Amino acid sequence: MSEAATMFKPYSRPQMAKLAADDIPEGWYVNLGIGIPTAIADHVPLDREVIFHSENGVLGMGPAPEKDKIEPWLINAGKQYVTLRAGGSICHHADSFSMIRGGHLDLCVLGAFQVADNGDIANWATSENDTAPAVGGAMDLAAGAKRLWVLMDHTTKDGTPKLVNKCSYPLTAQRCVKRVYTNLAVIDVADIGFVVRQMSPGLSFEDLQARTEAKLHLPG
Amino acid sequence: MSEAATMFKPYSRPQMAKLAADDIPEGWYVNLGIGIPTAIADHVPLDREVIFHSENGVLGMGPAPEKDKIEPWLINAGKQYVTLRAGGSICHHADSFSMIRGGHLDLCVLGAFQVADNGDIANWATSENDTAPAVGGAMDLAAGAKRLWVLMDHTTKDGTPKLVNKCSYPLTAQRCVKRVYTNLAVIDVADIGFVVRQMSPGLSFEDLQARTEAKLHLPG
Amino acid sequence: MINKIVRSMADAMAGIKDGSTVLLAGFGSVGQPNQLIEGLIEQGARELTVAANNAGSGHVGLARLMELGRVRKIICSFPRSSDPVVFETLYRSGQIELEIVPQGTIAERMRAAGAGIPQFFTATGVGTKMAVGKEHREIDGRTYILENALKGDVGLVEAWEADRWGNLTYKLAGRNFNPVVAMASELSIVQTQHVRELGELDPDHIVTPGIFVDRVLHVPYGDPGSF
Amino acid sequence: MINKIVRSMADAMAGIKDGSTVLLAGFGSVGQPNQLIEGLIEQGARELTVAANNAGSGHVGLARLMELGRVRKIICSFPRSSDPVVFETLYRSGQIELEIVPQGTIAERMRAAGAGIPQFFTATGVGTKMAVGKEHREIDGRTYILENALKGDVGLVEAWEADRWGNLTYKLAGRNFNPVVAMASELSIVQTQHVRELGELDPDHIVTPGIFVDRVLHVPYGDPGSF
Repeated sequence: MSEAATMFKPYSRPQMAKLAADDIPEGWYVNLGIGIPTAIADHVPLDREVIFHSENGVLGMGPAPEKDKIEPWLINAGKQYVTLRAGGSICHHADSFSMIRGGHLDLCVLGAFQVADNGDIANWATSENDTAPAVGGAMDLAAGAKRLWVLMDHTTKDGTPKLVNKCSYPLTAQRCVKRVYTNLAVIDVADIGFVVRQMSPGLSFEDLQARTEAKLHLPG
Repeated sequence: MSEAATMFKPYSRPQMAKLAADDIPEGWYVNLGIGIPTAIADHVPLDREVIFHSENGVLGMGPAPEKDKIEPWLINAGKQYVTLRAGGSICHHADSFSMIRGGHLDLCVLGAFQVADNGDIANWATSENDTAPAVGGAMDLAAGAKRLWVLMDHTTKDGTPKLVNKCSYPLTAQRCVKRVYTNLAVIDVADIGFVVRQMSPGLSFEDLQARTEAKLHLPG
Repeated sequence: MINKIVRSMADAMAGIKDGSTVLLAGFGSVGQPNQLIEGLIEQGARELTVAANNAGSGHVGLARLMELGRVRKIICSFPRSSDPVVFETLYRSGQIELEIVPQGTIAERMRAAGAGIPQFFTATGVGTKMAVGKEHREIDGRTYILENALKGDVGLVEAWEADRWGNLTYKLAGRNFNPVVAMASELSIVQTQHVRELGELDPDHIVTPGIFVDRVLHVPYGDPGSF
Repeated sequence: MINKIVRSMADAMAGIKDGSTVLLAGFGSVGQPNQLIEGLIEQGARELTVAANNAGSGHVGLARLMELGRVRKIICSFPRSSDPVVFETLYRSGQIELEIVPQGTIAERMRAAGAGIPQFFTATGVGTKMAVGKEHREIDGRTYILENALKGDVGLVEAWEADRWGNLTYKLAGRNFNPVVAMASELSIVQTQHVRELGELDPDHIVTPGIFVDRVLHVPYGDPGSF
């Protein structure tokens, strides 16, 4: 890493979530993956109506409940207590996954271990020999939603790039990621590969490329 | 036809319906085809609880409504007004046919043009070149119900047998009829073929055979 | 604010293209979106493929649409009706194509389209004319045939209640094909007897969630007529 | 008189055989038939194949059933949980077989079993380890894999309300896998919070009709616990 690397300010988790949230237009049906993506909902104002879906048959989730107003029969796929907005509805698991697999969700945002510049995503197992990997609904969401965005750190803690030429971890789905929000940049996955839309303050394109295995492109 | 043929008394339509009705035990889920089979329900007393299903998503039908108590939103597959018993429920068409195709109906009773002694049924078209044959739900019911009974006249009006060696009309489904109630007899479809359980008063086995193309067997 | 409720029939029908596949819900005249069918007649799209349980009756609704020469092909389970004169005339003179599909297979093909299942196996129709030319497969000792999803470019739906997010309920046998038509269609257009405030419909009682619905038109026509 | 309501857990569990495939509904502890799982532990059937979304937590319920050596194979989408110690111990020592299935594919496989569809194509899992050894097919330019129906010999279900015909409703996220488990299982056993008189449940609001239900046990345990 170059000297300059110390000069930039990575996006915080809330900033990453806000960046993604600001890109979601009113009226979209959106599934937010377990973990960091869930925080995106906090950055969408209630008067911009975005309809959040959870795999376990909950459509139209609202903000997290206050502690003394928990409805014990209302949880999301991350098994957190949630609320239902006016207009929310309940369905069974097969109907819920019909929404996902039938291409009815405008957007899904997942976390990931790796994203390749052809849009491949690996987010469910860190080894071909993982003893008991847990896939949950990730493969359904990645393959089924109209568009898939990823929210993740740009590299692992030890600096290994997560935006790669080819995923080394087991795939979740092929050629489906459309955009990646990292702590360093917002990057589209286009036909030519990764196209940088925005970088964290103070970061140069060269610095970003140094932290990225796959080739980066500038727009236009 | 022999002389004796004039001596017997065929079952009337209500008698045929009653014979079938008496064979339906409490607790069965039953679909009655459009036409004569519909009348079977009238012969099942309400305190022997049999749950009648209609293809258009109605489960638990009761007796026909009185004229001044018609619910215009409640019809059966024959597009007649029906009632719903306490315990009745509504579902959509795909769920309704899941009940049929998933093998959840204990019984379906259909009318037919022909039944062969291997259990084949032809009940939807009277010619290979029928201009616009109407199959409706018959193929789903015949293939899907746990057991299929047929209620029909023993011969056509001109005396042509309808219990045949091989259906000449286009098939509705293969090898699925388990029993046939005609105006002359009640006949099981067993591994060896047609087995006569009961004949209309005064009819001899030979007379019945004379009106039947396929070979008839006596039980045991 | 999301508002799927449109103010006019013209808005409801906007953009339906020639050559579209249109899925029509309804069984008999119960839960049948009659006013939307009239709207489609008015709208003018041609060369339509229409999937519905029946092939129209008399000279109104679907029959009228066919009579005007706007339907290239009909996919249905039961082309006969109390008065199928229009369909039969067109069919005999070779002016309309017919695909007969068992009723459960139509419903399941629509549901499959909505659920992202392009093809599935079924026992319905095996050994019959319906199986001719279709892939056969023996699975656990029984023979099945392969059927394709039936996707609509446009779906016409009748609901009992709707809200501005497009959540729907149905009344009794008015449910029938409506939920599968809504989920199978790219553009789902609903006529509803009642419009409810958002939040008025119980989340546990909503049958078609708004995710399957694009436009809602308030048509409080009352009870369906006789048959 | 039809009466699917049984009076004891022993009656609810009667006849479950060794080697059965048991479908377990529930997602987290919401809508999970915990008392029926305890009943199954008590009942004693062995060599079970269990399909559920998770592989149990702590040392109770499904985890306890596994710990007692009664489960030969588990089919699930997410074997991890807050405390998956029992499953992980058994799995690492080769004492339990695991089939990982994407969550939507499990749900759809159960629904297919209930709907008479032995096999269907799906895009979920294409290009992943889930697709290894499965039939692939390109349909309209996209690749799909073939999945099989997942039928239960026994299904364990939790309902909010039930009547003596076995009609069920669910409460909010307690619905989850329950309706598909009920329709996919040869013997569907339900624990219900509330028993209603026949006719008390609105025909338009019944989610699982009694045709998919065999036995109902009244277990009014209250709200699900924390996770």
